[in-house]
Amino acid sequence: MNKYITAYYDDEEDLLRGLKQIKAKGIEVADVLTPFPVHGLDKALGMSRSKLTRVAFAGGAVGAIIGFGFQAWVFTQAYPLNFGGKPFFAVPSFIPVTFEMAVLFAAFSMVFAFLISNKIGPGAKTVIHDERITDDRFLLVVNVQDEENAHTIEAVLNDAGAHGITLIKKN
Amino acid sequence: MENLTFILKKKTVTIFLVMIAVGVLSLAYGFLGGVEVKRVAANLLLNNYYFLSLGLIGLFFVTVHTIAESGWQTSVQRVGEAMSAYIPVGGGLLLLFFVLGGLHSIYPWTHSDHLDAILLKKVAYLNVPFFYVRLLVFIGVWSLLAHYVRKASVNLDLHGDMKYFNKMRTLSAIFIVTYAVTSVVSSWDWLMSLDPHWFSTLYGWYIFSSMLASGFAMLILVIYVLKRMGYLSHVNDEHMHDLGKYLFGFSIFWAYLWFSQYMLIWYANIPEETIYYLERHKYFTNIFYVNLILNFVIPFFLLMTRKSKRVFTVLVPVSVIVIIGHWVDLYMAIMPGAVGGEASGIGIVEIGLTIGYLGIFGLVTFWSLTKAPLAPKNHPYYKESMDYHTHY
Amino acid sequence: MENKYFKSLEELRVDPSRELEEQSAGDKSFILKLQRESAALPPTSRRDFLKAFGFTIASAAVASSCEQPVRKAIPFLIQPESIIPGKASYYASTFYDGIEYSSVLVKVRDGRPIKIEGNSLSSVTKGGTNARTQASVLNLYDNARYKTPLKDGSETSWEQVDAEVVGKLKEINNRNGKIVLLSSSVISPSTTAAIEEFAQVFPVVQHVEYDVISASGILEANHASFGQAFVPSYRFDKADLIVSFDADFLGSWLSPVEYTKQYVKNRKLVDGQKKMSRHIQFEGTMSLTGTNADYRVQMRPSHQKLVLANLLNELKALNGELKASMPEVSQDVKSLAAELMKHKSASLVVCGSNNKKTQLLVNEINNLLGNYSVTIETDVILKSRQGIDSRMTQLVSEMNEGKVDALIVLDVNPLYDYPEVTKFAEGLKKVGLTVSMPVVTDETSAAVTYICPDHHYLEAWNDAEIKTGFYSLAQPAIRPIFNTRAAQESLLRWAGNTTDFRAYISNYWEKNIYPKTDGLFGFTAFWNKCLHDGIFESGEKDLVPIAYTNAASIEAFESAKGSSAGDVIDLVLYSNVSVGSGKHANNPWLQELPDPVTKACWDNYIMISPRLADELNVVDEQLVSINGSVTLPVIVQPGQEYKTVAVALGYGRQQTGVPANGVGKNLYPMLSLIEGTKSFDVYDVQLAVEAGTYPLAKTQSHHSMEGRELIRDTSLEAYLEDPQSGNETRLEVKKHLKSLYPEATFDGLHWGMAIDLNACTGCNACVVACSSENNVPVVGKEQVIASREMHWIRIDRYYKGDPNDPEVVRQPVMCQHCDNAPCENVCPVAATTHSNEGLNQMAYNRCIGTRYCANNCPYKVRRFNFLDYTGADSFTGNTYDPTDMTTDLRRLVLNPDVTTRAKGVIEKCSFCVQRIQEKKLVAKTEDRQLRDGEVVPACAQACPAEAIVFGNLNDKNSKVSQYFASERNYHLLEEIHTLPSVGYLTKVKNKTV
Amino acid sequence: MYVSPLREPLIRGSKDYSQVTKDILAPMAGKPSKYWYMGITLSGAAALFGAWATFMTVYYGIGTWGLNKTVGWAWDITNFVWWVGIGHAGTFISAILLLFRQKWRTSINRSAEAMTLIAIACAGFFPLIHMGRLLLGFFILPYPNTRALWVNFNSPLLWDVFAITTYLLVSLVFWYIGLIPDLGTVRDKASNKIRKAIYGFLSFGWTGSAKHWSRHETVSLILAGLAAPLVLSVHTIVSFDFATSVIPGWHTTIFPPYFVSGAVFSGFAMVLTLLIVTRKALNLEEYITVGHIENMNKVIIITGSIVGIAYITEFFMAWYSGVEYEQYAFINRATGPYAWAYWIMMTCNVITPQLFWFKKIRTNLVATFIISIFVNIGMWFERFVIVVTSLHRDYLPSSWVMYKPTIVEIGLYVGTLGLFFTLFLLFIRVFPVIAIAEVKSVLKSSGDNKKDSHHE
Repeated sequence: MNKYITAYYDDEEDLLRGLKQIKAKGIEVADVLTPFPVHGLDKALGMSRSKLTRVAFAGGAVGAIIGFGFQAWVFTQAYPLNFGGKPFFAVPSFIPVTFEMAVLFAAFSMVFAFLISNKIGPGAKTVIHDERITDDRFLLVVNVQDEENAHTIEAVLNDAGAHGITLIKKN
Repeated sequence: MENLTFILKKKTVTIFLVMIAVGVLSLAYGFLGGVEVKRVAANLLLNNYYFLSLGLIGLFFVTVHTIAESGWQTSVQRVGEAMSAYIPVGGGLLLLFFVLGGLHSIYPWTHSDHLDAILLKKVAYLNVPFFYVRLLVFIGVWSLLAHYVRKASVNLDLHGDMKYFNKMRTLSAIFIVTYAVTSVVSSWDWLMSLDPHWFSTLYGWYIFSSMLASGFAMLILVIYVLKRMGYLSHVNDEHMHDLGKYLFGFSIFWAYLWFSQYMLIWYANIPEETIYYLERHKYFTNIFYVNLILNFVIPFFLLMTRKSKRVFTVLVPVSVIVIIGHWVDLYMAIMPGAVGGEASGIGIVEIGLTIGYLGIFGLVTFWSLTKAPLAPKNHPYYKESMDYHTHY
Repeated sequence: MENKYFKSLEELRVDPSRELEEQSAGDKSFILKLQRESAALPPTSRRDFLKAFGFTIASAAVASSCEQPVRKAIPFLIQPESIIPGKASYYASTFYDGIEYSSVLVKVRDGRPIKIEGNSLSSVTKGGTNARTQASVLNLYDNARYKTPLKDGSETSWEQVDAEVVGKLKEINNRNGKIVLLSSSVISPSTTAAIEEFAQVFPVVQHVEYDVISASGILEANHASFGQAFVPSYRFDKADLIVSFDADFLGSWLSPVEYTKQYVKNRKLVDGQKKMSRHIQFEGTMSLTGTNADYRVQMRPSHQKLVLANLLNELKALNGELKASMPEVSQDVKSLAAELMKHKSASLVVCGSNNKKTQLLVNEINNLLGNYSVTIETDVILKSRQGIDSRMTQLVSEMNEGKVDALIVLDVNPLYDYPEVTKFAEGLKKVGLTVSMPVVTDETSAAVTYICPDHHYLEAWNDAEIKTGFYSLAQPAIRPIFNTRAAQESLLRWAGNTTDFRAYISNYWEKNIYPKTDGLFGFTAFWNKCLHDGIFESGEKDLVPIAYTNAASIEAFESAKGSSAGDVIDLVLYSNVSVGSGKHANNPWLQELPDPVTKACWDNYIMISPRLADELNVVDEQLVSINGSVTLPVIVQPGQEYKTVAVALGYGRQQTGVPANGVGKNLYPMLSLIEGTKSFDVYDVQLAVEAGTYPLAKTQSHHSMEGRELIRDTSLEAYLEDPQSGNETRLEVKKHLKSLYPEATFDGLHWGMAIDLNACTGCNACVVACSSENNVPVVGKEQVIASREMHWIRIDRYYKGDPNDPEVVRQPVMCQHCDNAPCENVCPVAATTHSNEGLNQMAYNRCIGTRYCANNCPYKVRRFNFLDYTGADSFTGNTYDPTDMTTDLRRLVLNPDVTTRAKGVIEKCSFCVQRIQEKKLVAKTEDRQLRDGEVVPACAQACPAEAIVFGNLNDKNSKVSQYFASERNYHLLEEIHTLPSVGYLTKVKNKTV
Repeated sequence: MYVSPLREPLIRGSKDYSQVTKDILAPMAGKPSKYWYMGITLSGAAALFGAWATFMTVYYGIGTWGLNKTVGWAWDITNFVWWVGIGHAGTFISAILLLFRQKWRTSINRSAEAMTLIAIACAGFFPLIHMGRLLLGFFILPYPNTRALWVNFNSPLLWDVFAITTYLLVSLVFWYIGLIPDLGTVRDKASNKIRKAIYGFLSFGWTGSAKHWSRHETVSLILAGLAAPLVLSVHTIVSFDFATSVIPGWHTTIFPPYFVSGAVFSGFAMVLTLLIVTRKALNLEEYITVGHIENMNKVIIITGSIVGIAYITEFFMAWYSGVEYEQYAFINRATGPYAWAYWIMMTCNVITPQLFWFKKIRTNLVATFIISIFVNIGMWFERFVIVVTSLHRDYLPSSWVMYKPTIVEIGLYVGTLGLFFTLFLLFIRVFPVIAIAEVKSVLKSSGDNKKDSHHE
C-alpha cells in the first residue's frame, strides 16, 4: 500500500514559509507542484542542480565533430572537387555547418534528455492531482508510511498553514 | 560593514611607479639600444591605443547599463568610472605621441612624396591636418563626456536627486551615440590607415569587440584586486557571474567578427583585401594562431560552465589571458603595417612599454577610486543590485 | 587531326559488281543485299534517310531531355556502311545564296548535317565564314520549306508539273512568245550550261539576272572604263591605306568574308608583324566597317559624289593638274589626298554607291593612285554580282506591257524585294505561265501558278566559280528531306534532258574544267580530289577587252563639279550581318543575332544621330515615319552623321515561316530607282514623329565603359614604341596578384583562349557558330526584351569619346573559365566545378537553378533557362518556343554531342568541351600527344578574322601561350583575382595621336 | 527579488494568478469575433493568390518572373531575407533578453516566437521557390546517392540550408518547451472532453512538479544560450550569401553584424505591428503595456542606429577603398535608376526610428504603429537595394540591365504575407498568446500590486 498526503497553498510566499516549517519538523516533502517556477523552491527542497547542461555540451561536441568530420571527409577523401581553386581542406568554409550541427545536436539531445528525465512526452500518462495547480495553487505532496505518521504530517501541515489536506491511497 | 572609501596605499603607488619606471627605461632602451624607431613608435601607439580603449570601455560599461535601465551593475559602477578617468590622460599621451613624430614615423600616407595612385584618391581624408582635427575632436569629446558622466554619478550619490539620475541617462545616451561613431572612425584613423591601401568595413566593429572583451577583463581584474585589498565586499558571486558571462560572450563575439572578416576575405580572395592577411600569415604565423587561442579557445572552454564564472580562480587567469590576448590582437593589427614583418618582434621594448602603460593606467584608475565612495548607495537601483540572484 | 573529308553518300555506294561476290558470303552479305535491294526500289531511295531521320528524331529527343523517357527509338536493323553512330563525317561543299559565297565543310552526324565550318583549302574564303553561312544549316530544316511541287497552291506530282509546264513552254516557244528566266547572279558554270541548254531548246528564253543587293554601279562604271561590266578583285591585304566611302566591306559589301580575311591579315600585330594598314572610312551611317576604321569621317550620302570629286580634284592638283573650282566640302579631303599620294600603288579606294557616275570617280581616283593591277585586280573578277538593275526594270515594264508569256523564277523573290513591288505584282498577273523554284516559302512563289521546289544547297549537287578560276563543288550531305528537285534538273528535264544533275556537273567538269589541269591522273582522280577538297583553283585569268580609259570618269567629274552639298535628310538602306537581304529571314538564329553596332535584334529600326534626335525630341523606341509611308521605332545611334538616317533591309517578310513573318518593316519599296538602277541611298526624306513607342529587343543597353579598363587600346605609334602601351595597368595588377591559398596547378592540359581584339571585327559569325554547335536555344523577341538571350558568346560593344562621333571598341566575351571562379564556389549542389584541365564545367543534370553562380559571375556569361525553351522539361505543355525551334524538323539540327538544357538550368560556354574530348580520343587512339591547334572551338573555327586562338597553356610553344606571353595580353577584371583562362590582346589603331 | 520602485509595472491592474490565467486564456475560448473572420478571409485570399503564383512558377518556370541574365535574384531573395530578418525578433526576445534578464520579455515572447516560426516558414518558402528546378531541390541535401556525389560545403546557400533548418527546429523546440506548462493550463481549464484530450496530448503530461520546473528552467536557459549565437549565425550566414561573392555592393565584411542588427530591427518592427493590434483585439492591454512597447522602441532605436552607421560605413569605405567598381556601386545606389529605393530605405530605416528618441513618440501607440510599418517597408527596401541594385550594374557595363517584377512575383510575396497572417490568426485561437507561467512568475515582483515589503 502506498499513501501520500496532498495539501495546497494559495501563495508562493506562504508555500516557502510553510516549507521551512515542515522541513524543520523533519518531514520530507516528496514534491511540490506549482503553476510557475517558484524562485528559491529548489533550494528549499534541497534539489541538486540539473545535469542537463552536460548533456547539451556532449551533444554539441558530437554535433561539431560529426559536422566538421563529415565535411572534411567529403572534401578530402570521398569526392575531392576543385571549387574555384579553393583548397580541398577548406576550414573556413566548414565552420558555419559545424556550428549549426553543434547547436542542433546540443539542443535536441538536451531536450530529449529533459523529456526522458521528467518522464513526460507526447501522450505521457501522469497524475493530475488538482486542476488548479496549473492555475493558482501550490500543491505539496508528502509520502506517508502509516496511519500514525499520516496524522503527524497532517498536523504539521495544518500548522504550516496549508489548506485542503487530503490523504490519498494508491494501489 | 563594508569599507566604502578606497584609500590608495603608498605601497600600491610605489608598485605603479616602478612599473612606469620600467616603461620609461624600456623607452630609453628603445631609442638608444638600436631598436628601429618605427618599432618603438608602433609600440607606443599600441599601448596608447590599448589603454585608452580600456578606459573608454570602462565608460562604456557605465553608460550602456545606465541607458539600459539596468540595476545590478551599480555595485561595480565605480570601477568603470575609475577606468574612464584614464581617458583624458591616455588621450593626452596619444596626442603627444602623434605630435612628437609618431604620426610621421609609421603612417605611410603622411609621406606626401610617396603617394601612389590609390593613396592620392584618399588624400581628402588621409591628410595630416584633418587627421589632427578628428583626433582632437575624439579625445576632447570623450574626455568631456567622461568627466560629466562621472560628475553626475558622484552628484547622484551625494545628493540622491533624481535630476542627476536623469542627467546621467542623457549623458550616457550622448556618449553611446558618439562612441558608436567615434570608436569606428578612430580605429580607421589610428590603426587601419597603417595599411593605407587596405580597407574593411567591419574593421571598426572588430577592433571595438576586441577592446570590449579586454575592457571587461580589465574590469574583472580591478574588482579582483580591490576585493583582495578588502574592498567591494558587496560585490558577490552573482555580479561576478554576470561579468564572467560578459567576458565569455564578448570573447565569442570577438571570434565571430574575426571569423566573419577573415572568412569573407579568404573566400573572395581579392588581392586588394587578402594582402592584409598574407602579410600576417607570412611573418606572424604563430602569433596569428596564438591570437585565436588566447582570445577565443581559452575563454570559450574555461568560462563555459556556470561555476567558472563565479570563482576568481578561473575568472582571473582567464581575464589576464584575455588582456594579453587582445594586446596580441592589436599587435597583429599594428605591426605588419607600421613596422613590417621582418623588423617586428617581441622584446624588451614591447614588454617594458606595456608594463609602463599598465602602471600609468593603474595609477590613474586607483587614484580615481579614492575620489568617491565605492558603493553608490544613493543610486536608485543600488538596492536592486544588492538583492541580486541568478539562479542559473 | 585534320577533318576527314568524305565524298557524298552516293559516291560511297558499293560498286554493284562486288555484290555478286558477296552473295555467297553467308548471312551477313544476305543482309547487306537486302539493304541494297531495298535501297534500289524507286520510291525508297529516301528510306535510308528516313531511317536516319527516325533515329535522329529519337536521339534528338534523348539528347534534349534530361530525365524524360525515350518516347520513340528506331534502331538500325542494318547498319549503313558510311554511318558510324556517334561519329561525325565532314563533306566539302559550297554555300552560295545568290549574294554571298563561302567554301564550306558540312559536319554530318548520324545522317544529318548539323554544322557548317569554313573550308580552309579555299583561297577565296580561307576557312572563313560569316553569320549567314554558319546559320545556313538551319535553313535546311526550315518548317516553311516547300515539301512537294504545287500547282495553284495545291499539291501535285512532278510528272504532272513537268507535263503541264513543258506543254505551255512549247506552246509559247512555238508562237514566238517570250519566256524569261529570272535568277540572281549565276556563278555555277554547270548551271549556266544547263540554262544555255534550256535556252537552246526554247530559243525564246531570256535570262535576266536580278541581284537584290546589286552592284550595277560598279558593273556599269567598269563597262565604261574597261569595256566590260565586271566586279574586280579587291585586294585589301595589299593596301597600306584603305579608304572606303560607304562600302561596308567587312559586313555586307560584295564579298565580306574574303575581304575580312585580307583586311585582318594586314592588321594583325602578332607573330612579329609590325606593319598595319590604315583604314579611313567615310560614311553617313554607322556600319560594321566604319566602327573598325582607324579614322571614321562622317559624310552624308548625298554629299558623297561631291566629296569624291573634291578628292579627285585634290589628287589631280597633286599630280600637277590644274585644280578645278567646285563647291567645297566640310571633310578634309586635302590631307586625305596627300596621304593617298604617299601610298601610291599601295592604297585602295572603294565605294559602296550603286551609282555609275560615282563609281567612275572612284575608278579615276584608283587609276590616278596607280592601284589597278596592285590592289584592284581586273583579270580576276568576282562573279556574284552580274545583274544590271536596268534589265530588271525593263523586264518589269515588259511584263506590264504584257510582252512576257512565261516567267520562271529561280529562287529570287522580287515580290518582296523589288522596289516597285506593286508594279511587279501587276506585271506578274499579265504573265501567262508563272513558275517558281524556291526552297522556302516566299512572297513571289505565293503568286505563281507552279511551284517546283528546289533542294536546299546541302541536299544538292552544284558547282561554282566565285572568281575567275576559283571553282568549287557542292555535294549533298543528306538525301533530300522533301519531295524537291534541283532547279537545274527541272530546267534540263523541261528541255528534254533527263540526266541527273550530278552526272551533268561531272560531265561538264570533265569537258570544261578538267582540261585546265595538267591531266596527269585522269578525270576520276581529279573529280574525287575536287569533291574531297571542295575546290579547284585553275589560276586562269579573265582579260578585260580594253585598258583603262578615263573619258567616262572625266565626264562624271565634270558633272559632279556642278552638284552641291544639300542640307537634307538622307536615308541609307543597308543590309546587316544577320538577315542580310531578307532571303534568310526565316532563320531564328539570324533573327536573334544582335546587330554588331546597335546590339538590337528581331526588328529593323531607324538609326538616327543624337543631334537629330534632340531636334526631333525623340528617344529610343519612339515611332517615327519616313516620308509618311513607313513607321518604325528609332535608335539613337552615336556616330551617325547629323542628317543621315539608316534602316536595315531584309525585314518585313509576310509570306514565309513563323520567325520571320511580320518582323520589322519591308524597306525595299523605299529604294529609289534612278534611271532603272537601284539606289540604296535615298536623298531628302521627311521624318515625322508618330504617336507611340515600340519596344526593341536589345542585348546591350549601356554603351559606356564607365572609365573601366575593360577594352584596352593604343595607337600603332605608341605600340611600336612600347608594346605594353595601353596595357600598362597589367604590370601593376600582376604585382599584386596574390592568393591566400596555393593556386591550383594543372598537369597535362590547361586550356586557354586568346582573343586578338585587333583582329576581331565584330561580325558575329562566332555567335551563330556557337549556337549551332552547342544547341543554344532561341528565345524570341519578348525574351530578348526581357534580357534573357541565351548566347554563350557575346560581343560587347562600347563607345568612347564624343557621343556624336565616338570611337567604337568591341570585345567578344564568353565564359572566362577562371581558375579561381567565383561561380564555382557558391553552387550548393556542386553542379559547376573546375576540371583538371582548367575548364569551368557545368553538370546540367545536377543543376537546380539557384542562379547563384550567375549572380556571382563578374563577367555575366552564365545563362539561365527561364522557361522551357527546348521542350526538354519534365512538364508537358509548357514549352516556350515562339520561333518554332522545337518542331521535329528543326530539332534535326541539334548537335547530339551537346545536351539540350531543360527549364531551370544554368548553361554557359564550355570551351566546346565535346570537341576537346573528341580530339583527345583521337589522339589517344593514335597514341600521341594532342597537337597545338588540333582542338578548335566553334567560335574560333568560324572566325573569318582568326581572332580567336585556343590551346594548351601548359605547352609554352602553343600559339595561345605565345599570345598570353605577349605584352598586349591582359585578362578581363584581372585585379579581382579570378584567374581567367581567356586573354585579350589590346586593340591597336593605326591612328596618329 | 527586489525591484526598484522607479520601474514601471509590467502587468497592470490588480490581478491574482487565477485572473491571469483567465485573461490570457480568454481569446481561445468562445467563438471568434467577426473581425477574426474578416481577417482570416483576407489573409486566406492573399495566400491563395500566392498558391496561384507558386503554380505558375513551378509549371512555367522562373521566366514568369522579371529576372534576367544579369539580375538573377530580386524579389525572391529580397523576400527571403526580409522574412528571415523578421524571424529574428522572437528568438532574440526569448533568448537574448532572457540572458540579459529583461523581465519585460515575458509578456511578448510567446507571440514573438510564434511569429518567428511563421516568418521562418515564409522565409524558407523563397529559397525553395527560387530554384529553377524545385522538384530536384533535394539535391541540396547531403544524402548518399548513386553517383557518390555530395554537396558543396563551400556554398553559402548550403550553409543557409543548415542554418535555416537548425534555426527553425531549435526555435520550434524552444517555443514548444516554453509552451508545455501553458498547455497544461489550457488542458486543465478545458471544459470539453475532446479539447482536454488534445491539450492533454500536447502538454506532454505536464504536472508542474518542482523538479520538472527546475529542469525546465535549465533547459530554457541553455536553449537560450544556444539560440542566442544561433540567431546571430542565421542572419550572418544569410549575409554570407552576398558577402562571400565578388560583386561590388555584396562583398563587404561588415555584412554579418549589420545584417543581424537589421534583422532584429525589422523583427521588432513586425512584433510591434502585430502586438499593437493584438493587445487591443484580445484585450491584453494590461499585459502588453505601453512600457513593453516603449522598451521595444528602444531596441528599434539602437538597432536602427547600428544599421544607419553600417550604411554610412559602407558608403564611406566604398569611397575610401579607391576601387572604382565599389565606388560606382554606391554612387549608383544613391543616384542611379533605383535611387528611389535607396532613399526609401534611408528614410524609413535611418531617419524614422530616430523619432523614438522622443518619449512622447515612443509611448504613443499610433505613432509606434506607423513607424513600425515604415521600418518594415524600409527593411524590405534595404534587401531590395542590396540584391537588385548591386546586381543590375556590376562589373561589365555591357550587361547592365533593369529589373521589374511581374504579377507572379508580387503574388508570391503577397501570398507569404497571407500565409503569415493566416497562421498567426490561427495561433491566437489555438495557443495562449502570452506565456502564462512566466507572467505569473513576475507578477509579484513587477505587477501593479507588487508587495514592496517583500524580501526586505
